[in-house]
Amino acid sequence: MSEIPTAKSSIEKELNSIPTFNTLNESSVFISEKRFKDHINLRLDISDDGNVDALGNILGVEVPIEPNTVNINGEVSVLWLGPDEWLILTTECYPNSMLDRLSKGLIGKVASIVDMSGGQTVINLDGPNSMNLLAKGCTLDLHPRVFGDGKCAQTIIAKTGVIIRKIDNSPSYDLIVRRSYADYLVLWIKDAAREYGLSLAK
Amino acid sequence: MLMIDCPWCGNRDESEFMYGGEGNIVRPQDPESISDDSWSDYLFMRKNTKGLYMEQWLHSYGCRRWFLAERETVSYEILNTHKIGEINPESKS
Amino acid sequence: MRGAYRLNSGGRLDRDRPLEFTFNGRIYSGYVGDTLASALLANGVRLVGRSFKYHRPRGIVGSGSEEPNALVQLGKNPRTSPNQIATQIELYDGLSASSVNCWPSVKFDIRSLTGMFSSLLPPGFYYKTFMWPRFLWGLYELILRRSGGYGVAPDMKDPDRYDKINAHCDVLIVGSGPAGLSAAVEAGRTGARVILVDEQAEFGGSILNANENYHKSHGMNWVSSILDELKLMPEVTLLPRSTAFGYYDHNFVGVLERVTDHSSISDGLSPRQRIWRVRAKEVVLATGSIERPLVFQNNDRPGVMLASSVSAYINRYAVKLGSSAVVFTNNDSAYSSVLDLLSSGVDVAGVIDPRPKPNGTLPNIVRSHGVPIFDSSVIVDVKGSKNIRAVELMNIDYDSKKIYGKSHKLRCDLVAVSGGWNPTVHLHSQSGGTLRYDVSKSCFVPGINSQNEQSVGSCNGTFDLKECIDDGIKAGSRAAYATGFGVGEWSENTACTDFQTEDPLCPMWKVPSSGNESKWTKQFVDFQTDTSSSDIYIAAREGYESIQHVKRYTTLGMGNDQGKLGNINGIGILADALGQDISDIGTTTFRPNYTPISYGALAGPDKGILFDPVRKTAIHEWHEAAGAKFENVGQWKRPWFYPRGREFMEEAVERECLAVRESVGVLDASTLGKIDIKGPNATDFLERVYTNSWRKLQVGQCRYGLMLGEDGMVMDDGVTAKLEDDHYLMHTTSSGAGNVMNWLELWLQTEWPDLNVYLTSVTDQWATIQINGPNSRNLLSKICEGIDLTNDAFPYMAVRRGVVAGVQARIFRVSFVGELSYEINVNADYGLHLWESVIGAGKNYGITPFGTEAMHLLRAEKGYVIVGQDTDGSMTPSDLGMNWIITKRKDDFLGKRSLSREDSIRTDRKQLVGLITEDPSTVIPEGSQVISSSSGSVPVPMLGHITSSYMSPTLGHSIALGFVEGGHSKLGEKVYVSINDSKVISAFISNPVFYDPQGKRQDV
Amino acid sequence: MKRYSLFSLVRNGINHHSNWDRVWRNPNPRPEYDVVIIGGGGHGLATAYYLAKEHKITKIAVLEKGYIGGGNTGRNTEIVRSNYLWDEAAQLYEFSLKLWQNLSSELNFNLMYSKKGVLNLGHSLQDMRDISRRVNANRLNGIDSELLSTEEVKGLVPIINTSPDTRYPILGASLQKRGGTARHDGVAWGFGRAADAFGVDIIQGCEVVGIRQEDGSAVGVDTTKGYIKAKKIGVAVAGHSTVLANMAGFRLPIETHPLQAWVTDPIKPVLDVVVMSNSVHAYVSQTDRGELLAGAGIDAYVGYGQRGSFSVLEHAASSIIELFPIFSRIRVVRQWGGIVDTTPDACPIIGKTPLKGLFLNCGWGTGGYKATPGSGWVFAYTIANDTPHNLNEPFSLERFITGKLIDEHGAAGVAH
Ligand SMILES: Cc1cc2nc3c(=O)[nH]c(=O)nc-3n(C[C@H](O)[C@H](O)[C@H](O)COP(=O)(O)OP(=O)(O)OC[C@H]3O[C@@H](n4cnc5c(N)ncnc54)[C@H](O)[C@@H]3O)c2cc1C
Ligand SMILES: NC(=O)c1ccc[n+]([C@@H]2O[C@H](COP(=O)([O-])OP(=O)(O)OC[C@H]3O[C@@H](n4cnc5c(N)ncnc54)[C@H](O)[C@@H]3O)[C@@H](O)[C@H]2O)c1
Ligand SMILES: Cc1cc2nc3c(=O)[nH]c(=O)nc-3n(C[C@H](O)[C@H](O)[C@H](O)COP(=O)(O)O)c2cc1C
Ligand SMILES: [Zn+2]
Repeated sequence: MSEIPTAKSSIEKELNSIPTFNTLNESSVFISEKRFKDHINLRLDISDDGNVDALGNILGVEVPIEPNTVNINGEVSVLWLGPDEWLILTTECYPNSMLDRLSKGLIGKVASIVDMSGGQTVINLDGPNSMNLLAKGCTLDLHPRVFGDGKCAQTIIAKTGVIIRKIDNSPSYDLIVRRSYADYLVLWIKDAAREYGLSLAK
Repeated sequence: MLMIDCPWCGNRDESEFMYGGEGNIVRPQDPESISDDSWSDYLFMRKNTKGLYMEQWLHSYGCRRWFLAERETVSYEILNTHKIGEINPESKS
Repeated sequence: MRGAYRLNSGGRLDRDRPLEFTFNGRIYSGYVGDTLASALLANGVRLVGRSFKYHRPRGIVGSGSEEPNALVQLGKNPRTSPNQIATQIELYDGLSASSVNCWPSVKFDIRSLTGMFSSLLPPGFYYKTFMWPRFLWGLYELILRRSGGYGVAPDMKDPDRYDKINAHCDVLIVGSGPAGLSAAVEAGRTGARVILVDEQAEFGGSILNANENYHKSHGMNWVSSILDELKLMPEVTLLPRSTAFGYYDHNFVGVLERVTDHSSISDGLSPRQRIWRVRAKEVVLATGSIERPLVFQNNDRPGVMLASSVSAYINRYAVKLGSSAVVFTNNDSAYSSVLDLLSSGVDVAGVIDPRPKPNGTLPNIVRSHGVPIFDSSVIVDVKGSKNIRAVELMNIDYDSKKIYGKSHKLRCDLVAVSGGWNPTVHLHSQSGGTLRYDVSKSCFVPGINSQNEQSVGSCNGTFDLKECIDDGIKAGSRAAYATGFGVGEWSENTACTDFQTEDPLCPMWKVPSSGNESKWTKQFVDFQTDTSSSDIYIAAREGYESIQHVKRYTTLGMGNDQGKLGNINGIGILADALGQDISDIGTTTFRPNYTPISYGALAGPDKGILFDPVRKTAIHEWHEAAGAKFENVGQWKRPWFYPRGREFMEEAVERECLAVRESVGVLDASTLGKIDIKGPNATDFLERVYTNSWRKLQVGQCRYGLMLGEDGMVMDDGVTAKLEDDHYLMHTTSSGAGNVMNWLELWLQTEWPDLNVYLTSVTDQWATIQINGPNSRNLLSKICEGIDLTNDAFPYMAVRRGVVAGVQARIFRVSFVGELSYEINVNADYGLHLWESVIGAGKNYGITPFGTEAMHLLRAEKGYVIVGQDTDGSMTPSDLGMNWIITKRKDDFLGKRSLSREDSIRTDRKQLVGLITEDPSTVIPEGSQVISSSSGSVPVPMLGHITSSYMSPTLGHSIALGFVEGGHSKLGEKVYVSINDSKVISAFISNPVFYDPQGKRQDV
Repeated sequence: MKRYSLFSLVRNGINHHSNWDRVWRNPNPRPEYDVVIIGGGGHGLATAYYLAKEHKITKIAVLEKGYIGGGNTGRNTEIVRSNYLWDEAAQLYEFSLKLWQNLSSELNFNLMYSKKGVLNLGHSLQDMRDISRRVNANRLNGIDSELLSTEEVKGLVPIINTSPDTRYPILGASLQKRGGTARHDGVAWGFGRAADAFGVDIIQGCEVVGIRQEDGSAVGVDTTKGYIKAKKIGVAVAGHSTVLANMAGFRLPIETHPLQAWVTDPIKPVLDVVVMSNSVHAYVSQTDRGELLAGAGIDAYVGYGQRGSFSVLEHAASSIIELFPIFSRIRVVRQWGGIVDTTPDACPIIGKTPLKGLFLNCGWGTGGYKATPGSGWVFAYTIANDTPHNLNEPFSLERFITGKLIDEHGAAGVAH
């Protein structure tokens, strides 16, 4: 019987063909894949206060009610996807299985807790031109006045459905993309970044 | 190039949405008891209004919610959008 | 280095940077700052092209995007571009261009002989001729086609890159003349996000062309100071060389930026052109106005130019345009060109003005220079062909608009004309705004807006400089305020305070001529399409009275300049022909593109590998390495078959099929749509969307379901597994997944809010691997932990959870190929690992990966349909012989009611059957039609058609699935399949299940 | 009607073409007509012409709210072909195609019907199955139609990209050689002129704003030029069909969608076949003047605005470059839109309506130009005889009740 294998990235190959530069090229965009531990799609009716509290207890953070925003507590991020739908991401540092915690914690509630960890990945773009690069394929207004930190949005970039998330006030964006489209998106990014330069972030 | 105000997500570009045709068409309560004629009316006949038209859209690349939009079909101006259930569908015979 | 007609000083040229370029094979020189047009003129080149219909010699008329004549073929293959406008081509070193539409050369063009037959070529002549004899039309057409077209397409792929970017702003300002700049700076100061675009290489608009003082210093100083301020504003984006080409709905404006067109080098990194897809809250249009030519006999001779362009060539490009000029104008503005001409050392032989006593500020200055003003006069003819020798004048009566008296000649080699100004209302009109004819200004001006947009400056009919600036300031402030910036107050106009007095213009759409107006075939209205005033009179007289009919009949305004110069004159002439007011005639429709936009730019990067996303499964790399041939399935790439060595497809597929039937084969089925269904009403939901019943399904069981559209036609199918009481996993077809998801959400959200069910697409989450064949259990048992695989414990159509190859898995015992089969789902991150483990464990069984082709064949042996291949949206379940899947127990499900319509219950509908050819080795081509007799004449009645057809390696004969009228009651009957006009294949109708009809093999 | 010919052209040249007859009169509406046709597009004008010519009805008016030929007739991409899948459709379009053959002579107006051939490309195995199915059906229906391999496509159109490495490689095509194009304006004008010569009143700038009925029958129309009585009324208003049906008090299975087309500036001949690709969504031909004329699919939403979204053009542009890489530097000069009347089965509705005396011709969607003569002919027959001709009988409004649709969506090749 084989050993428990390590998870395989869907874009490793495309990313590895991007050179890594040590020097910071002023216009360059930096790309990397971020591996998260959990990607969970959660559906729950929050008109029931009990549900909200229960969720808050499990997640350690309230679920965002405001559309297109993210609530974060340490290693746990909760992204608004719809009025009764959230994406929960936990980083590799997060010790527990959020999937288990949710399943157990919400027993008896009408909820849908779906593991998405293999179905999608996160591409991070960073650097002063990352916003311009995204604008080439994305119709959202990404100006910091409109799409500031703590914002997220489901949208379409270069014919690919993507969840964009602005992490902080630096020009850095997470793109959450379905695995089957991910290496196409990287190809597109490589092309769009031609005039700025693209480096693999270490 | 429409800019559509998703009742949940706000203004988004046309490319994020899927059109669902006339809105507020109510499925007959008991299809088996109605005539072919009435069934055909439900299935195929559309208001297709030149002017203000109530239609349904899906924010397919966004929050995945269906919603209603009232749009002027000559100027394409969208007067308002509504979450499903916010306004009462007109009852149909 | 400088051309012979280059002024020693002045202009906005960089005289330190000389350039060389080639035109029609000859080498010339110019400077950075030149356009191809200005450089040609500076070199004394006047003849640049030939006209479309008559091949008349043509020169440069304008200085911007309005230019109708100077079309050239620019650059060499593969970068050659046809029909580029010389006035818009910035000169670069090594530029090479040539005239289009002439042969053998622009100087001597054989087709100019057509001019001699112009009386045979009235508007629409082709509608009236070439009808007899009928068979010759093909030949006529060939000749017509040959004479059509200007430049040539490249004959290679375009090596350049094109880019697109989405931009959002509070205020978009189009045009950077005095009005646009004022608006931009005013809006910018509020902190609003501003984008300023101008199609020219430099900002400044008409100021670039004029020799005009603002307050006390030259206008360009004012421009520089404004630009300095704008550049410091972080929220302001400045886009020179950028044309707003289309104003679409919801304040979406398309802008084309020419990024590297002005240079000879392409670094391969920057795009050649970039489209900005601008979404603006407010738009300020400051697009200026375009001077109107005057229409008179031979007004198309090289050397007849717009007065404003004459000024532009002098002031901006330092070109001496001739030695002796006349200026023909019906308004005051062209008098400034007289001054410019004089300052450039050109003698002005006279100003010809139809007005009795022009007495404005400018005419009086001109008078003071001693230039003769021939008032109450018009030009009635131009002498000379490739060069002008003289013009012929006559007197005109201002009131009756009649010419009279004796004509006389005035020698000159340059004619500057001005018939007034047409506000550039294109974008306003495209946005849905109305137009209004302003009688006092003799032009169309913007009327009512339909989007958030304002027109300011001369595109709004404001021709006075001070007012242009005033309006710009106000508009900038208003626009910003409307988007939430500023306080709604505006600053004072400090740039310019003087008004000039002007006499009103004398409207003149064409110079009146004597006698029959349709005689005058050389009074050109639209230079590019060779539309003359006579064409319009003839059209009107023939009954083409609507301006739209006139446009289409005469081709007025249909060139690539879209009639920027000619249209309004044409409208005026039509008004005259019909005796109507110009305001009753109206304009033709202004539509995008304002100037032509290349397909390359429109496509942007979306070509080649980026044309459409390629979706890949987690196992894709393995398939590639194994040499699989791929098939497109929607956006997915799926292995089609895996040839070994030199195997042909048939051989590979046969091998793959036999492996499945005899031992074990493995298929990557990850592309199957998968929807997670959760909630207390999940079962009710399935009851409503599927035709069969789900109430009795136990946890751990699977069931096949058929989904119908409300029209009763089969829409999708797949197996759904019950994981828990309130939890199902639904499979859909690979290409139907997206549609099904939207469809289900539609019902849940709009019609059945009472159902408490959540849907989540998990297609990408699960890698799906199917192990098929008698050895699949043996294989699986080697790598599977925690599941009892015996038939009793894990029967057909059951689902289990366990660990496979060390990975958590869901295993479904379902089969699409009719063998003992397992479908294993694992987190896609481990998909490749599982696949490799399966392959490893299957070595002893000769495990064979198989592709979609073998899969299709194997399922056809079983008579299973593929939605989309065997169905086409017009088949009911009953047509498919699947009445068994329609439960009688349910009152309703989607599509049910349609099944009892008159047409749905006909017994002679086309029904799914199997077909077995009389000759077992003949394979019927898919898409063939089934007929009832082996001979007959057209139309031959068709009974149905073949949807799937293969040589079955297992059965040793060919099999086919198809539809035949009333087929279910025709089992055993002989039919024919038509192959071509002389060949049919005979076949017998059979049950569509060819293999293992009892389904024993999958149930072991 | 004085005849057009080379001879008449020469003769009129002598007096500078100032003595041509008017193409049509500009009459005021009479108070009453035997037949009023609403809609001065190709279909309406052809109907009037055949009513006069074949059925000897002469008191006819065609009412057009704008200028004749200003609707879809003057906005389409001119593709003429008859290679439809289902028998009913194939017969109707083939009947029409046969009429095209002789139409220029018959109308004495050169419609420039050009048999340059129409290619429908296939890009997937399923496309190819559908194409073969259609080609075979065409052949059995007596309609010329051929199945072409990739190499044959390349042979016919050397500038097309047949590389197997493209995202959606060309796997083959169908070719209808008798298909081609015909000059859009000429069709409206030719029928208009010929109808006028039979005494048909063509009344432009006359919008129908109401339909009057008495005892369940239509008796006349209210227009912007006053009330006009009519014994029979034929409606052929394409995108506006629902608006007219509303006036008459019944509903239609029609949605009106924007559909756009565009042209480039003229270049020397490079493409002498019409190339259509449904699955990459674009089609192109080159006109006699040299412009590349192209179009794509409809805008998804209902619209009466006679304009389409920019994104449709963008997508089509990338498809066109995929097919024809050498067009990248050719420039689009103008894009425009029409509004097309789509039905659930992509087939027209021609026949009687719930209102007696009112006849309907609509639902041609993206592809009715090619049917202009045939549609006019059968519609004239239907109006004159109060009963549909065999050819248009299957295209009744009834079919949406019985379910007997003629689903041309099924097999690629529906559009245009
Ligand atoms: C961009 C585009 C491309 C196309 N390409 C093709 C193609 O390649 N091949 C093909 O076969 N078909 C094509 N079509 C479809 C084809 O153009 C139409 O099906 C056909 O022209 C319809 O003709 P019609 O006479 O019915 O309608 P129209 O030509 O639209 O005529 C209807 C007329 O009715 C008038 N009208 C409307 N309401 C009223 C009223 N109340 N009172 C009076 N008059 C009224 C309108 O003004 C209009 O002139 C295309 C369509 C478009 C828009
Ligand atoms: N005396 C007269 O009769 C008369 C007549 C007309 C204009 N004028 C003078 O001309 C000036 C007009 O100033 P203004 O600011 O209104 O216009 P302008 O002509 O100075 O500037 C318009 C600018 O808009 C640009 N433009 C036009 N369409 C565009 C598009 N689609 N995309 C991008 N750029 C585009 C042009 O390239 C130009 O630079 C004033 O000085 C006025 O006095 C005088
Ligand atoms: C087959 C065809 C060819 C056309 N060719 C041209 C052309 O070469 N130049 C042009 O400006 N417009 C051309 N047009 C478009 C018309 O100018 C016009 O846009 C169209 O008929 C719609 O009318 P509208 O724009 O007035 O609404 C063409 C239209 C058609 C249908
Ligand atoms: Zn939304």
